[in-house]
Amino acid sequence: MPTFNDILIMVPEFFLVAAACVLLLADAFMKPSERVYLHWMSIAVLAVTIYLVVFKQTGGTVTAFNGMFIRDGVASILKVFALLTTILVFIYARPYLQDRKLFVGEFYTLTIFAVIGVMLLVSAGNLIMIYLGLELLTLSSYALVALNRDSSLSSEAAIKYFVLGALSSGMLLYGMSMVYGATGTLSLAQLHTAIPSSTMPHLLVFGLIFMIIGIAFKLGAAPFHMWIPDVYQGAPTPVTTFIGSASKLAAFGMAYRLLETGMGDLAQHWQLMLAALAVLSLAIGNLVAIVQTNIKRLLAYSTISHMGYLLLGLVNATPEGYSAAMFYAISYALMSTAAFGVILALSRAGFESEEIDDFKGLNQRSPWMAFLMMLALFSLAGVPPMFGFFAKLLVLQAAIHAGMMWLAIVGAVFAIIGLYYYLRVVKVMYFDKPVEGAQVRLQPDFTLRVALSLNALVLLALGLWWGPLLGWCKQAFVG
Amino acid sequence: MEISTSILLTIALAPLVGCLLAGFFAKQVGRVGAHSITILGLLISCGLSFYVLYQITAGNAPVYNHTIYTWFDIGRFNASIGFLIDRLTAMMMVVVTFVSLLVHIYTIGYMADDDGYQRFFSYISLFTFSMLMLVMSNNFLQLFFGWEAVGLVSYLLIGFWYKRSTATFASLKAFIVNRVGDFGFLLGIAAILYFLGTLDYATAFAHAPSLIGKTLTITQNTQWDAATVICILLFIGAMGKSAQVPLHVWLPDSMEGPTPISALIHAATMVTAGIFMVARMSPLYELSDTALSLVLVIGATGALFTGLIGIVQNDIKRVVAYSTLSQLGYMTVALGVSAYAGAVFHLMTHAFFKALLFLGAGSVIIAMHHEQDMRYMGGLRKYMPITWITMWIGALALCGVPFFSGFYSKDAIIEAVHDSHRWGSGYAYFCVLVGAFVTATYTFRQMYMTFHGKERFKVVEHHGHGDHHDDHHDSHDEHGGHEPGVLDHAPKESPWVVTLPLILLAIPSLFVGMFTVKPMLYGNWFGDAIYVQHFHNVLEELGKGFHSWWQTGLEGLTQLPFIFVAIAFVITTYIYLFNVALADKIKRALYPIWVILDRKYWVDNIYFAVFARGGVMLGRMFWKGGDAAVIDGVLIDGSASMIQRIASAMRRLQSGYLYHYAFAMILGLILLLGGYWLVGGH
Amino acid sequence: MFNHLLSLLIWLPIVGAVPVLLAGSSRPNTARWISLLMAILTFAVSLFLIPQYNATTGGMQLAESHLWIDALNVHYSLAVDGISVALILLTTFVGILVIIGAWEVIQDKPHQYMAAMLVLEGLMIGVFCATDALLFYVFFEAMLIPMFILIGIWGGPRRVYATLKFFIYTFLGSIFMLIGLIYLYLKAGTFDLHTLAMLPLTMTEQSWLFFAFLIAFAVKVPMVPVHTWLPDAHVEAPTGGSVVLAAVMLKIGGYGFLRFSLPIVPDASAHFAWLIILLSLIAVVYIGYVALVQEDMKKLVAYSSVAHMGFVTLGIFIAFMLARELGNTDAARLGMQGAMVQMISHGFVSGAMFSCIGVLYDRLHTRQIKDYGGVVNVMPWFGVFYVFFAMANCGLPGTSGFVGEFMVILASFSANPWIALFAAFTLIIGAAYTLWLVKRVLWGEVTNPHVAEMKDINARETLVLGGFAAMVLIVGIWPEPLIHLMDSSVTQLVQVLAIHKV
Amino acid sequence: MIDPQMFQLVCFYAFAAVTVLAALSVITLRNSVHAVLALVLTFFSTACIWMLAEAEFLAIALIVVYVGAVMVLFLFVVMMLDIDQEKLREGFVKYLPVGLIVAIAMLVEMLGLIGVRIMHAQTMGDNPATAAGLSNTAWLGMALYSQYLLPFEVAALILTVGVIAAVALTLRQRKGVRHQQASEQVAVKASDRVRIIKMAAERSADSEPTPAQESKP
Amino acid sequence: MITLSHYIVLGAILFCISVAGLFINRKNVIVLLMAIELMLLAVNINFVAFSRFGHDVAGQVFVFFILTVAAAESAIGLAILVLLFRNRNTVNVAEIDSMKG
Repeated sequence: MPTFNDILIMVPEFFLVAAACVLLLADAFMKPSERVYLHWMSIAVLAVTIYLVVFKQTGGTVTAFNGMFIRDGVASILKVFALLTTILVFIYARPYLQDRKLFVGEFYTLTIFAVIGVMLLVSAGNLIMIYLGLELLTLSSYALVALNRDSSLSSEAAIKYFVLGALSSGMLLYGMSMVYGATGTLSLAQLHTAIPSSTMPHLLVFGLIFMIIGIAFKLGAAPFHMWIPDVYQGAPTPVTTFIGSASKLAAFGMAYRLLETGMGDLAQHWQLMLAALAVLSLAIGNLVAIVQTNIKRLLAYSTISHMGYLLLGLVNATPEGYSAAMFYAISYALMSTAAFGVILALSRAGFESEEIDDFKGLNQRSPWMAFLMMLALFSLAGVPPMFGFFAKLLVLQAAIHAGMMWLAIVGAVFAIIGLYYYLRVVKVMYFDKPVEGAQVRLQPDFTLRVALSLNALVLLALGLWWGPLLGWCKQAFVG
Repeated sequence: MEISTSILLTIALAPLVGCLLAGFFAKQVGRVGAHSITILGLLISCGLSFYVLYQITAGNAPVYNHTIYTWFDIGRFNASIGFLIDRLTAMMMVVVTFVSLLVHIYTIGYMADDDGYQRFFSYISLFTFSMLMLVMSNNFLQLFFGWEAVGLVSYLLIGFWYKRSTATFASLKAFIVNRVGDFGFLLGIAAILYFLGTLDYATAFAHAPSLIGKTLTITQNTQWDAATVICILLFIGAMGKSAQVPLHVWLPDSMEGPTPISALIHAATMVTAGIFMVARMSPLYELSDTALSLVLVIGATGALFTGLIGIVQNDIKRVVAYSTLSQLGYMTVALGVSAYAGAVFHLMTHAFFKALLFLGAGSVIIAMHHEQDMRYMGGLRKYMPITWITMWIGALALCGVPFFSGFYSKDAIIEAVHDSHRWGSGYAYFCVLVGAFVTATYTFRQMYMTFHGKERFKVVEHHGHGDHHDDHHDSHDEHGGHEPGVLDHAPKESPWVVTLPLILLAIPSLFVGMFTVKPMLYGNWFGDAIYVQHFHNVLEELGKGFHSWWQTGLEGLTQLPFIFVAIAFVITTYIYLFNVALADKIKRALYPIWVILDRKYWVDNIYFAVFARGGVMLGRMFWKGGDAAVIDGVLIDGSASMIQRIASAMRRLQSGYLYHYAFAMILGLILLLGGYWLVGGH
Repeated sequence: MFNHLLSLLIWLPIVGAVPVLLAGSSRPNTARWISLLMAILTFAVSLFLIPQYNATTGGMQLAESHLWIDALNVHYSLAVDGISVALILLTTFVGILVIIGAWEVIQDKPHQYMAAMLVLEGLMIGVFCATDALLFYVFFEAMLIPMFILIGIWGGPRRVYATLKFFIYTFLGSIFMLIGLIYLYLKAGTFDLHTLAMLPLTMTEQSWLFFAFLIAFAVKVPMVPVHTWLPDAHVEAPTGGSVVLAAVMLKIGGYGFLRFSLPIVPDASAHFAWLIILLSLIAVVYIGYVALVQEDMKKLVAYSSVAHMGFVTLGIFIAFMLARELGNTDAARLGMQGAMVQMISHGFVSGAMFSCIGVLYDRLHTRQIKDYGGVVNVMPWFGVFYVFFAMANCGLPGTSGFVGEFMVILASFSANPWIALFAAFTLIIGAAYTLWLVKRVLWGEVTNPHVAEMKDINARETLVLGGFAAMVLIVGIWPEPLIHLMDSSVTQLVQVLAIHKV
Repeated sequence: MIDPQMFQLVCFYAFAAVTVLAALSVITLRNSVHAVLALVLTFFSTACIWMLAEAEFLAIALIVVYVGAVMVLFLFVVMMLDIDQEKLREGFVKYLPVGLIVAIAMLVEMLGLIGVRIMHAQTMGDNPATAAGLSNTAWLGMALYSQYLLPFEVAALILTVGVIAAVALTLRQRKGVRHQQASEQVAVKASDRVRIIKMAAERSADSEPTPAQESKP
Repeated sequence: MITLSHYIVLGAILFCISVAGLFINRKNVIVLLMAIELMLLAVNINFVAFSRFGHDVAGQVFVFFILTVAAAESAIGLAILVLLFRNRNTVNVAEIDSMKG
């Protein structure tokens, strides 16, 4: 039976749920002009949740609700960064939403529900919890993608996302059913112990394959990546930012829970599969990004390639590899929020600033924004001393350590190709002349500019001093 | 008494200081300042050189061999800057500074109207400095430094009139051809370092005998004698600098430079650096008969065949230039038969009389308003008597007429070749003997065409063309507008600054042989500076028959070389004084030969086609074919565009259709399942 | 201060770039003066290296080390030996001249230009100081960013192609090195170069690692056939960019060989030395011919850089042949030392050549040789410098260009006369392309009316060119201090490369 | 006598056949309404199959929740959206072969990997609920409210999200329909309603008020 | 006698039918939604069967949750569909391709 202690363990989640409900109610009674309070309240709520996650919890691994919920270092770190990026999303989103008459309470509540989904997902101790957490996250995301109701692209993106997402969760469930059939349990911990003695090993791997598809879809690894470009492009940019950051952290958490917490003993099977997916993702993501003209789409393909790198870390299947992958996921989340943040900062009513050409001559018009974008892009490209480089370093190291030198070399080769399209954007910003008459007015929002600057500078700062973060990541997997 | 280092440093650096002052402060010091400073520097240098020579010969000063400073010091290898002053060096220093001084003075007159007056003085002082560094060196590094530095100055001076494309072309050609020689020279130095482990002369020469029996592995089965390799490589350097066949092509073209430097650099000093170098390296050369035979053959070839070209030249300077080539051949021949002292002796006499000839030619050119074609001269004798007389002295010295300085040196060489038993000496003897005839022929032809016979120029008085003088040095192109051979006013004798050097050079041209032949050739005057193995010391053999300069001169009158000269004299006198039309007849009769000579055996053309054109073609092939097409086109841009194509193809997979997306996922599933089925399933 | 001298050297210009940037485009002169001040300050600080570094004992000195990333055992560790000191001095010296050279020339966003230059300078110094492989790599790669920007913003018409090519080419090379480093790290548990040098490795491992390092540094040097980025980058780069690129950045390739290939994989390096030597000789001969037919001045000098850098790689790897196969360590030292001197000298000479071309370009805005001719008529002082540097470029004794080549040729003759033969070919071809350039640009009549309007160099340009000329001359006439500075380090390197790991 | 097990098997095959056929019709029928009805049939027969497995609660829930609610919603939407049914099935045949091949390939792979033979040995055995002395519903309920309490709560959240999302996406303020906005009514001020304008006695031509914005986007 | 394999094979067949439905169908988005329902049904059959044959309640509990989530999911899916139809005036899958490449 659940005790009070179970609730204590889940304090951040419960707090956030309660807060989401309060916000939902408050929204109903607010005038549109007062909605800005909702904005600040949402941010405050998330901040408090971070506080709760970080400070109000004891260390070590504990479970609650009969093993449904696992609170460990991995979950906490992922939660912190998911919450943090969500705060950034909120800050970046406000001017954009206001300009487009999208500044509605639903954006905040749905996003917070999605974050709850992320938190549950990364803490899931049971296949059911994984499914439910995932659905909470994705259902909210579907709605968020479609939030701009008058946009035809938005609804197209939403329907694509929805159909493919449902397909993937169907596959995930099918896999879960097989694993359940082979072991007779849904609990990840029991799964772990049951796997070696399973009478139907093939059924297990069979289920594993389906579950990997579910994971790959969530990550956006090829060939289960097809939704990414369209959704990134079609969704309102703040939503894209969310999907590109917190959602990826969740995907990593899910992968970790399923593959390691649950099916760690099948590593020899899933390693190779992940390696194949990684190669394909690297290839497709990096190659197709080259020919993009829409920067959101470009970043979408870059996501695909980054997920390929993340998989290099997972392939290692040791604490070291997981920590590298988590490090990568975190770095990617921060980098993509920064990149999208700049897009958001440059957009305004009637102007999305999502074509690469919209960035022409940015350095002339707004050197600081150009600089921040450059930091983000170089970080994404993995050029030292940016944060992204060290993330790549760690995953390459993990791959080599796993004995997959070839995989690391593939990763390296595609890093070069990938470099090209990031540089292309830098080139547009710095080397091209601004289009005549294209007056890009920056979003004057002060908090946005401060947050964005911090976000991008952190990419540099963490590049110079990333030891503690890596230490935490490592500790999370060892402890 | 030891010669003090500061004296030597002063000798070397005084011209450099002059050069820097005249060059960098041209505007401040002005024209007079420039020539005063540089001449002062040269005076100091020359005076001290004479002092050093005196100390070393009469004052019994010991050989000076000290390091000034270390250049590098790596393990057992070290290189430094230092001076080695022995008699050979001292003699060279005197020759260099003396001729240079005179050329400086001469330049005041010759370049009087030139815009680049200060620059010119700066250059020739720099040259003097470089040449002194070359001859005073006590090691190979510094030798190479001087070697290249004189090349640089030569380059600058040939291209002095940088507006003239022929001049700049000639300068480029000179430098590159010299570089070909330096290429070998540098390898020679490397070989010395490899075999002897030092760059220092004294140490190297001391260890030279250890070369015997050493070989250099060229291929697996080919071993070359170490000494031969070293000597040939070094001689390649000498071939470049001393314009030996087949690297002689730059010297005639170098006449594009102002005449003073033709005298100084391309006749008296720089071109003899190769001779000096081989003489200096005599302890090494003595170890390799093969190398010496090569030297002999090349020298002999040059002596004869370049002389032949001189016969058909009409440009007064070119005649002298070809004669220089020929004379350098003589010196080389002397080296080839181990008559190093003979070579150096001829070097010295040649320096005087050839500088004299050049300066004389320059004087004529001044008078002719920078017209150099002898076909438009003639009868100048009465207009410029000093030039006429001094040049005749030079000419007779050149021809080797007894009692003139050239006679002693040249005759000794011919005799030495005659006595030598080295492989190739027969051929060489033929060459030098015939060469004596050839020399006389072109020399007398030149003298007659210039100073005697009918005046072939017209004097048309022009007025109001004061600017003409200012750019008159752009001779060929500028004069293209004028009628050739048309002068504004009658030729007249050059000013004293021009004639004084002529006179001062005529004196040694006439007398220096008489007084120095005994010590320098037969008296072992050079001492340890030159080393000859006893068994092929031809000069020693000749020395046994030598009694006095007087007797030798008299004997010379009856010997074969002089007979040849006399025949040549008769023929040319007949043709050019009495039957000028005969020259044309002969030319027509021997037209094929004339063409061969006129085209200089097509060596220039072949070089230009093969090396210049060929090099450019090769470069273009490498560039367009290798870099642009293969590396950039195929590998770099090719792979980039291939990636682009793949990317464009791949983006089509993202068709936008949901069912394709779903299908991709299903396909992924099927592949994963199938993969597992194949690999691990069953 | 002396405890953190190296850190100070690295960070002074980088931090100094901040006020320069802050000065903004509205106060360009402030930006210029601050950056000049920073550059001079950095140079002044770097001068302290000379007394602080003990050249007689050699070895890595002035070390500082702090744990950087404890999870990976990465250290922020710096130290210098004689070679580094020389290269750092080169960097800081060139740093000043580049700032002065850009003074009026860069009118568009000068503050960004200056800041990029300062950051670049700091990063390059970092490369020369780092003794931790990862730190080295970070500096090595980070350099690309400011350079990328420099070429891209202030470059010529095809700057985008050039700068992308530059960046991607270099990145391509280094990423494989990164994989090699990771492999080493996994074996050794550290990125410390000294430990890595001690690490026993099999021949197979060494070979793979050798090629991983090779591709990184070969691109940087650049060696044939991965040199084609250089002409493009140079042609399009602004003058300052070209100068830094040629003067310092290329040296990092050669320096990398010393720090990585040589101590870590000595056996593979020795085994494949023939390959490098072959490529170096191809660089000398093949590139010489290619340079001969260039129509663009900068391209010509760029190609000549490739040829000259061939001597650096030749000198380094000839040392393997000499020390290992022939046991001639003195000659190996000579060759290695020659390579080092060549690096420094090429820094001055190529920097000067590019500055000269910059002077011309600023006046006529073309780099095509055919657009010039008779320049010396209107710019006599410029002509003096130009001829001087051209002579240095073709290795005339008395200029620094001679010293390194001379030593390398001497050493390579000891290894194999044929190698020396091909190497010495540079004497001919180098003179041919350089002086033909001089002939076409300086000499002759003024044919282009625009040339007639050109003004001779002003005081600022004289200062820049004079600075270069002084160094070229000093090193050329008296290289001993420079050689002494590096000698004990080179000796130690030669000792290291003679150690068999297998 | 009919063996009850045999009878069950016959029933299973019958329901399974209906399920499969109905499922096939779902994806092949031209008319969307028919397809929805076929889906309903699929659910029905599946519910029956579940009944055979003695999962009564879920069988009923499937019918109540799916047929009763979800499928009605589907029908509602299908009817609401005025879709041109004829156009919608064009080109279907063209892709059928590919689809069939892929589907069959997948089925073969799946069945091959699942290991049908091992499962064939597994029989139903006793009803675990009965063994625990409970009905299927109670058995399920016990688990749901104890062991699976947290997921249950989360499911509630998901339903909330469903509501919010559906409302947020589809609820729209139609033009011309008057709504009361309580918050606006409360917050109203006098100045919002009445505006006192000072007017000059005469008005000049250029002080004409600009026409109000026609419509909001 | 009904065995586990009967159920699982049925589930597999239904799964494949739904998958085929997803990509054979090129016209109507609603059919896609229905195919997804079919897929969930296949999963549910599996869970029910494993639960019953494995004598474990968890499978049936999971089915319960899947049904719940599926209901919410359909609601959102249909809402999106309605939006799409409003914006595009079509539910033709072949026409929803404004984003590609």
